This record gives sequence, structure tokens and C-alpha cells, in this order.
Amino acid sequence: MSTPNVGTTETMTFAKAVNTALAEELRRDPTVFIMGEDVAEAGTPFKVLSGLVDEFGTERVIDTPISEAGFTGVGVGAAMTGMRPVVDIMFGDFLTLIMDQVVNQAAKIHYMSGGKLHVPLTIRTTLGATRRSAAQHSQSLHAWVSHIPGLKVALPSTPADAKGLMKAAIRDDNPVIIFEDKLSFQEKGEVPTSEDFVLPLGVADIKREGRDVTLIATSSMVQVALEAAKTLASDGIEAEVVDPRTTSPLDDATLIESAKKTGRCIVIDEGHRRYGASAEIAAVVSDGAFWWLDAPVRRLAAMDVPIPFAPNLEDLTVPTPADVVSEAVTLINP
Amino acid sequence: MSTPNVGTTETMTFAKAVNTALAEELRRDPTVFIMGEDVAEAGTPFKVLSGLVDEFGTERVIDTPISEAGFTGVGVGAAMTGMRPVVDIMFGDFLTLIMDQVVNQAAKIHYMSGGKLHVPLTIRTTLGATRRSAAQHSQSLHAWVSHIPGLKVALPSTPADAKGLMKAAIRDDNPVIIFEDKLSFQEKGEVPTSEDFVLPLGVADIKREGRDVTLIATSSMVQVALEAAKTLASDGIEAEVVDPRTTSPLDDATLIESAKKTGRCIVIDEGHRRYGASAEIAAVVSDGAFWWLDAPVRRLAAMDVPIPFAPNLEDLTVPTPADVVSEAVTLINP
Amino acid sequence: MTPPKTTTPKKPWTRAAALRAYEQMMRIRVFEEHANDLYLSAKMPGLTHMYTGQEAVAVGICEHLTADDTITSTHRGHGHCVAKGAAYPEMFAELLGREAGYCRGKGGSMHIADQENGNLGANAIVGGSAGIATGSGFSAKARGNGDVSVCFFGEGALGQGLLFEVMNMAQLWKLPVIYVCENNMYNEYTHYSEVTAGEILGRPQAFGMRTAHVNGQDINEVHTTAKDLIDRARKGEGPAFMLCDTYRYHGHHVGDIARDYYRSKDEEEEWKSTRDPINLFTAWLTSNFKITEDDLASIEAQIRSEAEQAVDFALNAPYPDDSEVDQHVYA
Amino acid sequence: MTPPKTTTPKKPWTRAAALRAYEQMMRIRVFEEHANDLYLSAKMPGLTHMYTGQEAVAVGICEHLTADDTITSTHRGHGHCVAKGAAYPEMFAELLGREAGYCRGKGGSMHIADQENGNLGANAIVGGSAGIATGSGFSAKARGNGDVSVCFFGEGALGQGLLFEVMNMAQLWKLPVIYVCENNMYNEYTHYSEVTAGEILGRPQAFGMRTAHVNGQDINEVHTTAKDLIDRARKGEGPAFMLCDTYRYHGHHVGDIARDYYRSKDEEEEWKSTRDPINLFTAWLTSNFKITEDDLASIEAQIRSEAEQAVDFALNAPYPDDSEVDQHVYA
Ligand SMILES: Cc1ncc(C[n+]2csc(CCOP(=O)(O)OP(=O)(O)O)c2C)c(N)n1
Ligand SMILES: Cc1ncc(C[n+]2csc(CCOP(=O)(O)OP(=O)(O)O)c2C)c(N)n1
Ligand SMILES: [Mg+2]
Ligand SMILES: [Mg+2]
Repeated sequence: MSTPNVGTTETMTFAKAVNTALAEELRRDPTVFIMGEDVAEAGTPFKVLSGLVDEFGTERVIDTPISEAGFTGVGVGAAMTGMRPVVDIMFGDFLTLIMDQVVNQAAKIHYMSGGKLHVPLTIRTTLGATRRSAAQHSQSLHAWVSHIPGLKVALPSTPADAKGLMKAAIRDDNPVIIFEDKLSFQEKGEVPTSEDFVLPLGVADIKREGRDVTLIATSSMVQVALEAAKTLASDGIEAEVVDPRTTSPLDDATLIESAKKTGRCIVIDEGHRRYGASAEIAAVVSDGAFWWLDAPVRRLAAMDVPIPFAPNLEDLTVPTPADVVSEAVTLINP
Repeated sequence: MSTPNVGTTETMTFAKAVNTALAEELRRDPTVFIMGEDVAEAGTPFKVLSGLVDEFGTERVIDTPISEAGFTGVGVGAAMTGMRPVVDIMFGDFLTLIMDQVVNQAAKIHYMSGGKLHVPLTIRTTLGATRRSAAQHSQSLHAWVSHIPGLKVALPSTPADAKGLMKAAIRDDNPVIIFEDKLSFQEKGEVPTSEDFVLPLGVADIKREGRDVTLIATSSMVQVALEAAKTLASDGIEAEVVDPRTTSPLDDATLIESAKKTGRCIVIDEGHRRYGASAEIAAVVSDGAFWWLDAPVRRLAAMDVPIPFAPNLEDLTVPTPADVVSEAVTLINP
Repeated sequence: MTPPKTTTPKKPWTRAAALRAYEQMMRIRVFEEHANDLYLSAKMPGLTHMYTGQEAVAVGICEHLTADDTITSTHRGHGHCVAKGAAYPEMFAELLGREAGYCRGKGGSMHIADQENGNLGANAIVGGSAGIATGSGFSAKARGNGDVSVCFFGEGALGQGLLFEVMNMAQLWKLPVIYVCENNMYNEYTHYSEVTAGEILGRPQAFGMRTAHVNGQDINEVHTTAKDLIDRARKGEGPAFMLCDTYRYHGHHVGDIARDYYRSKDEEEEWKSTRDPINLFTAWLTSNFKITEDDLASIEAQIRSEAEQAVDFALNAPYPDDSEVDQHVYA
Repeated sequence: MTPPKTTTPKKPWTRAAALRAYEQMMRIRVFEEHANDLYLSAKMPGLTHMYTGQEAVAVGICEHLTADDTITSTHRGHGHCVAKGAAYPEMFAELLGREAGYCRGKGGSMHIADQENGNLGANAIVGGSAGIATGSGFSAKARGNGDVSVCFFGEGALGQGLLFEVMNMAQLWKLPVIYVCENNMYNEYTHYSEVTAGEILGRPQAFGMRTAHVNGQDINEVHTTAKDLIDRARKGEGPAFMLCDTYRYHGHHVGDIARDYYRSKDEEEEWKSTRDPINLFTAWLTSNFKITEDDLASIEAQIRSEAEQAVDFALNAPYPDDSEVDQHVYA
């Protein structure tokens, strides 16, 4: 139900959808370019950008030194002067290195200049654990940037969303940060072939309808929620799965509406629980749907621990379908 | 009521309390040292550290280059090898520059090493707007670091808390970040003179008792809440003002207990509203006190805009006592 | 700290150009006199950092630039702003937080920008604009329009790793960026030699970047040297780093009054009396062109009257409407 | 890329010390053969980066260090870990995520640390340990104990501003830190020359730092050069930067198999056949001491048997108990 009336579609992986979106935008607009570490010949370590350099050349698909702050800054300056850069930050964990350029520069320049300067910058990066990559390569730090006015933050959960949100980000006149779940690159789905398939930023998507409990899930957790919903359905519990698709702007109305309808809500997000995206969403729903709620809004999120290397420990840190099912059942039959 | 049985006290400013805490710890423990920009002869731009270099010398009160990431990293390494550094980050807005050293290094080293390495590092920095310092010198970014397991985050709101939390931070074996409100440096209060006045990290403080509504306020907003409480009292509404004192660890139990007692709760914090510290606190209370709440938990926070320079605009961005009063009245008489 | 001796050609400018350069330096000086007064009389909110004393750097360089060339500036940015062509009324209005300001009062002194004249903005993060300037150079190169980008920064910014990261890229990609280091010898309240190891020029040279070292008080020297570097950059020959020795006359910011603990009155006096960029240029102008002290005085008088009008205008201009507070967060 | 010719003194070590150095290099080589097998047979979770080919650097330097001296390491950290004295069983256990590992299985290959032997840890942030190493040098200086700190990093870390920030401070404060740049010519899948402008040694030299450039495949040269720099640092004469030309034999990580698009098989073959650090040292050892190929073979055999036992141990060691997941978040 996520993409009605979008014309023809094609089955492709999440990675291919990202690649397609970038290729189409590079073709459409000569001011678009990509820069980052090993984005050209290598096509990134995840091979998501494979082939782009062949079509667009090394002037538009640019390998950089390992200087995240530096090339993000170059992206900001290029964006202010007529280009539409896509900056590739290999792992979301490296956001730590670019926060000044993103937060003190990109996010504020439009406002500080009284609306005169623009920063149409896209940053693509990753989130998600359970790849055995340990503490410095497994974080989901989208809450940080979602906290900062002037930034938009998108979290595609399907190949179609990956295409539609990437294109939206590139065409948007503001800095937009897109987080892709590393584990989803090989997931397949139907993707609209239209070159103008651009999703609006700030509109949630109901990935599954239901009447008994609302599962608000982001990015990697959407599949977890959908799996849980399947199990719940076999117990006669119909879960509604709502994917905000962007944490900033956040589509409060749709989230609240769903919670009002079901009276119960679980927020599922792969960032750490404390001060995570799940907190904002839970706070919004708890307030907005207060008089309709039959139970407290619950949060399932990454544990508040650095991500451990040991596989058995790592798997404990991230919400699973079983966790969602058990939380939903508790909410419904306390 | 915040500091029972602490022996003799002395009236001093917030700045002096910080200075005293540092001086006492420097005297007590030869492994303590301070490093940052203009901390020595200049005693920082706010003069909070004035005089320390005279007593402790430039080997222990160290002026650095303008290299926030670099000297924070030096602090991390020194902390791992037997020192107890206090790193001074002149403005909280410059956290953007040190996130990697703080989040990927300091916060995770103890865990990643299986508990073998320790990082007893203190970072002192600032928060708060309305000093006409504009968008890059006015942010309250404590939500970011509160989101990261492995870090502790303290926000003193009184001179006594400033002393007690600073000493706790220095003596703690974990990285602790202390945010001081720039506007509070000249505020006066009673401060225990004991050299062992160390506040526990993770224990909220009830700054005012009341039965009608709970005001959970952090840092700069504690005074705002107390002022609002005074006004409300004259209308016969008794507000309880709860100061978490540390956002990490967060003393959930005390916050929830207060909300259960009053049935109404407003969270007041100077960070941006979206994905801010206020979201976590609101989510915790909404969940934990769900069955006792007579109204939704409300949040008052900095507007989701970069802080503007124009004084009239800037003043709109931060919650005021009047905002708190009117929110409280609405909650009580909807 | 001693710049290499350079021989300035006798006449680096035409008479008209020279007068304009003088005018621009004076424009900065007079702007700041008024800004300082506004602060001291509590009419200006916040605080501000004075450029006075460093005028020859901004003007000597910006006189080579068109409105399509860009600059990035610092917390000490009034000089760059004026030199790049900004007008008094919008500048004063911005410093006072009025809607008529360049940034509708939302930026203030530390964030003043002037897009139309190619000023991408002051920056309150030391070194924070190095990426922006380099990115602007990237744009110019991508579009092959021959524009250059100038990154002004104080020697304190040498402490920021970002600068090294972007200099490496600028040199790799031969971007038309001029990195202008204004060494006024102080990082706030600390002498730069206490926090700067080795040689400043060794830093850009490590990347193979072209460098120059000039007396930043001598606008002729600044102007002549900048010409070569800018021409090179326009031709696609790559970036350059220009080290300018200079001095700020005021404290680090307007509130930094008692400052003998880090800088002696004698040192200040010496720079003001023997190396003032406007005085030096005045002497040169009057001895090299048919220009009299009176000619210069009338230029100054004109500027002063503009300044007074602009201050009046700004003081009477309205603050932005409260409804503006959440406008321009997003485009 | 051609290091300056140096004359290595005939006998930089005693017979026993030389044999130990050989043993340490072989220990790294054999460790990684097993690690690679564990990965290929899907017994090791995650992925890992092989140090093989670079052994002379880690061993040549670490043989000067005591357990009180510290090192910081990188994502390619097995070599540094072994060279600093770590034991096989705890290392293999760590790579397999077992509780018996140095970090109780919580760190893995990219975060392996060994506090008792002064290894402050591998680091999965390129350049991320430069601050830690410098801070450790700060500690040593503050306590005047004569310890040194060695910061190992790949040439890719030259892209990180942090490194420049801390080198400046190390030089200003004369900290006993040796910055060891292992130039294996590739940043992942990109040749360093494509992303590195100018001269590598110009970077530390800009700060006035002592530098040296060695053939990183020749452990004699590494060892001799390191001695001088480390002695200087211990005496309080300040930091140094050591550039070591070297080569990684494997892909960037164990999964990087099809790599001819960025690096030719010929190049790989040439380094392996003509510049292998163990072969070079074997030739030198046998011609300079009464050491036979058999002596060396028996050392190797001993190591191999230790490795097999350690792998067995690690494969059979338990994972940490689930309850450990939230332990060690805070001290
Ligand atoms: C990243 C950062 N760190 C610290 C500061 C505080 N600060 C403002 S100006 C300044 C000194 C700058 O010195 P320099 O770059 O030489 O410029 P100058 O003031 O001399 O023009 C400092 C430390 C800041 N604004 N940004
Ligand atoms: C800050 C950061 N950026 C990017 C990466 C991804 N990455 C891991 S290793 C590597 C290349 C490192 O090259 P070099 O420093 O030369 O070390 P080598 O792998 O050759 O030993 C990159 C880009 C990272 N881990 N950290
Ligand atoms: Mg300066
Ligand atoms: Mg390398």
C-alpha cells in the first residue's frame, strides 16, 4: 500500500534502488555529483554504487581521502554555490566526525542568512547492527541529526522507499541525511520505474493496516514489525505497522491517528533507547493520543550498551519479532 | 532541601563553586589536570577558572591550541593511562567537533576492552541561549551525549550542585560530561564547604515540593520552573519541581514517583524539543506513571529553530516562567 | 614572523583603483568605530570582534575579486564583509539584529553574510568555513567559470584539523581556493607561538601548495602577491596559501578591555604608530600620485557621513516580526 | 616512495634478540594464516583485516618497548598485538568472540586490546587512536617515568585532521610519542597517491617534528631507526614520525578477493617474492649468525603447534554469558 498509482514497477534490491535513484538524478541534473571514500571504481564497500563511475566519470563520482569532515565541508560549500552534492559517509558511526559541518554549518546557514543561502546537500550513510561489526561500525545515530532544526532525516525501509526518498533528498533545497540499513541492501521489492517517483519528506506510510495495536517502526525495524504482525495475526491480533519514513519532519498526525484508532502503541527503532528516536515518537503519541490510549506507549530499541562483538551478545541488543509479539500481547492482555 | 546534612556552607557564585571544586580536586589528586583553550592565565572567557593556574601551574592548567578533537583525544589517552583529565570545551556548540573522541572512543573503550581499560575523563562545557550569541554559540546539546551508553551527563542548576557534581565527575571512573548554563555563572547560593561534598550521579533532586503538578526541569530551566512555581502558588497551585541533575543515568524512579503523586507533569529543558532530553523524560514518565496521570505529559523546550541573533526572536525560543505557568494552568483546568 | 623582503612594484594600481582601496580600508575603520560605540553605549546586543588594524589584508585581496568570486569569513568578519562590497545600512542593521540587515537580523556580527556580493558568511566556529570555501572552489572548477574562492581565517584556525583535510583536497583537485591566514599573533588571549609548533607555511607546503608570506600591513604587498596567486588559481593552476602578518588593535572582542596580562600596551602602541595600514598607504598614495591629504580627508568625511546615516537608519529599523522566528529553518 | 638509502649496522641485535624478532614476525604470520582459515571456513564472525606482509614494522619497533610503554593500533591490528606481547589463546578467543578473549569477546578483531602488555587497543576509526596515543605520551611525561607511546596507523589516516591536531601538541609539549605511518600504499581500494597531495613527511615536518623514512620490509632498518627515535623520546627530546614503506599481502579485508581492479597480481607477486620481511630477515640471520634454516624451521614448528592448540582452545571456549551484555558499560 505504500506507493499507490505510481505506474509500472520492477523488482529490484534495495541496493539497486539506491543506485538507480542516483543514476537517474545524475543524468537529469548536471549539478548533482557524488563524493566519498571508495565510491568510484570500488562502488563503496557494499558495492551499492557499482557502475556509476563508468557512466558519469570520476569528475562526478569522486573518490576522496579519508577526510569525512573535510569532504562534507566541501559538499556544504558546493551546495551553497549551485551544486547538489551527494556525500557518502561509509558508516553511520562516522557521523561523529562530521557533526560540525552538518550541524553548525549545513543545518544553520539558511536560517542564519535570513533565508538567502541554501544548502541542497544529501548525505547518505548507514545504520544497523547484527553484522558482527562491533561497537564502532554498528550504531544507529539518526536521533542526533533528527534533533537539529534545519536538517531533514530519511530512513527508507523498502527498495521503493529507498528510491523515492533518495530522489526527494537530492531535489530538496535543504540538507537531508539518509540512513540505509546495511542489512537491507539485498532485500528485494517492487520499485516504480518512473524517473519522477519522488516521495514527499514528512509523510508516514502505513505498511500494514490493523485495528488492535499500532507498531511504529523505523528503517530496519519495519521488517521486524511486519514479521511480528504476521505472528500476531495468527493469534487474532491485527497490528497496524506505521513507518514514519522520515524522522524529520515527523508526521505526527498519522502516528497519533493510528494510535487513537488502536488504543495501543509500540515504537520500534534500532537506535539506543535512551534519548533515541523512539523517545520522541513515544512522547508525541503519548501526548497526542492520551485520551484514547488503553495502555502506555512502549518502546523497543537497541539496548543501552555499545554493540558487542560476540554474536550471542550482539543479537540480544536489537529488538526481534519475538520481542515485539510479546510486548504487544502484554499490552493487549496485561 | 537539595543538600541535607552537608555541614557548613558558604554563599558563593556558581562560577566560584566550579572553581572551588576544581581547586580542591587538583589539590587532592596529583593525577587531575585541566586542559582547554585559554584556561590558564585567561581563566576561560567566562573567568570561571581564574586563579587556578597561579596555584597549580601551567603543567596542570594547560592552554591548548584550538584543537577540540585533538585535546579531547589527548584527554582520553591520558585518562586511559592513569590521569584524571578535565577537558574544557568553551562552548557546548563545539561538541560537534569532539563527538568521535567522546562517542566512538571514550564511551566505548571500557566496554570494548571487556572492562579492562578505564576512561576517567571529565568534560566541562556549556549550554543555554539568550546571551545574544546566535546560532553557533547558544545550543544545548546534552541530548546527544545522553543518548550514548558509556557516558554520564550532569547538568548542575545551583552552585551547590555545580560543586558536588563536578567533584563526582572527576572522581568517577567513567567519562562524564558536565554542562554549565552560561547565564548561571553569577547566580549565588549556599555551597557546602566540605572537600568531600560529592553528589551521587543518577539521583534526582526535588528542588521544591508540591502536590498539584510536577515540573521536571533541567539546568537553566530549574530556575524558570521555580519562578513559575512561585507564581502558581499565589494561585493556590502547588508545583513540585524535580531536577534530574543527571540526564544519564536518569533517575526514572524519582521522576515517576512525583508524577504519580501529582497526576500531572511538565518537562522543561533548554535543548530543542524534537528528539531532545525532554522527549526521553516525557516518554519515561508517560509510561511509568500512565495509570496515575490525569493529563498528558507536556514538554516545554527550545523551539526547533537555530537560535536567532535578533533579541526579540531569541527570547521567543526558550521557555519562560510564564510559559510554564500557562501550561500548568491548562493542564489543571483544561 | 619576519616576512621575506619583497620589492613592491612602484604602482600596483591606477589612481582610481588606489583611491578605491583607500576608501575601502577607511570604510572598514569607520564602520568599526561606530560598531564599537554602539556596543559601548549598550545599543548593540551580544558582542563583536573588531577587525581594525587588519584592513590591508581584506581590501588588498578583495580588490581583485568580482561579485561572482566568493569569500568565507570569520568571527572577526566586518572587514571582509565591507571589502567584498557590502553596504553600511544592511551591515549596521544586521549587527543590531534588525530585519533590514543582510540576514534579517538572524545572523548578527558573527554570521553576517552577503550573498549578492559573494560573501558566503562569517563563521563563529574557528576554521569552520574552510570546507565551505573549498567547496565553493569545487563548484567554480566543476563549472569552469574561472571564479575563485578566498578563505579568510586567523592563525588560530591552524589548530583545526579540518583545514588540513581540505587543503589536501584542494591541492589534489587543483581547486581555485586561496587560503588567507591572517596572523594577528593571538588566539583570543594566548600568543600563537605558545600553541603553534613549527612553521606555519610548512603546513600548506606539506601538501605541495603554493605559498606566500607578506606584510599584511602593507596593502601594496598584499595586493601584488594576491594578484599572482589569484590569477594562477583562475587559470586552473591550483590553490595557494597566503600568510599575512597583521595585528588587531582592539581586544579579542569588544569586551576584552583589561588585556595587559597577555599583550603589552607598548606592543599595541608600536603597531598602531608604526605599522598602521591606512597610514602607510596614505604616505604611499600622497607620494606616488597627485593625491593630497585633503583629498583623503574628503573621502573620509563622505564615509563618516554615510556611516552616521546608516547607524541612524539601523537604530530606527524594526526588529524582525516575531513570526519570523520559525521562518527560514527550511527552504 | 623510494626511501633514502641507509646503512644498517651489521648487527643491530644479539643472537637471542634476533631470534626473538624472527619468532615474533613468524608468530604474526602464523596467527593470520589461522585467522584467515577461520574466516574462510565461516568459523569467525564478522570480517578482519590482515597484517601479513607488514610484520617487520610492528616487530622492529615493539622489540624496543617494555610492557609499560604503550601502543595504539588500527583495524589491521593483529600484528601490533602479537608484537606487543599478546598470547595466542586470548587472541584467537577474542577474534571468535569468546569470553576467554582479551576483551571477553566484546571487542573482536577490530578492537582487540591487551592492557597488561600496554596495547591500548585496535581502533576501527581510521586515525581514531592518534589522540589516545598522544594522551598516553602526555601521561608518561606528566609522571616522568620515561615511558613512550607508539601510534601505529596506515597512510590513509593522513586524511584525518585529528592527526594534525595532536602532532602539533605532541611537538609543542615534547611528548614521548612515536607516530608510525605504515604506508602500504592503499586506502582500502584506492591507491594512496590518488588521495594524498604533496609529501607525507612534509606533514610532521611542518610542526618541526623529527622524521625518518625506512624500508618497512627490512626489520634491521626499522629496528635501528626506531631505536634512535625512541631513545630521544624517552629522554624528553620529543616526538618523532616514522614513515615505513610496506605492503599488505591480502585484500583490504578477508572478503576482498577480486581486487585486480585496483591492484595488479604482478605487483602483489613482486612484493611477496622479493621483499618479504621474513625471507629478508631469514637470509640476513643465516648469513650473520650461526643460525641454520633448520633452527628457524623448528621455531616455526613450535609456533604452529601453539597456534593449533590455541585455535582449538578458542573454538571450544564458551561465548560470554548472555548476562554480560550490559556489563562493563560503566566502570
Ligand atoms: C572551534 C572553535 N573553538 C573555539 C572558539 C572560541 N574562539 C573564538 S575566536 C578564538 C580565537 C581565534 O583566533 P584566530 O583564529 O587567530 O582569530 P582572531 O581572533 O585572532 O582573528 C577562539 C578560541 C570558536 N569560536 N570555535
Ligand atoms: C574514519 C573512518 N573512515 C573510513 C573508514 C573505513 N575504512 C576502514 S579501513 C580504511 C582504509 C584505511 O587505509 P589505511 O589507513 O592506509 O590503512 P590500511 O587499511 O592500509 O592498513 C577505510 C577507509 C573507517 N574505518 N574510519
Ligand atoms: Mg589570531
Ligand atoms: Mg594503507
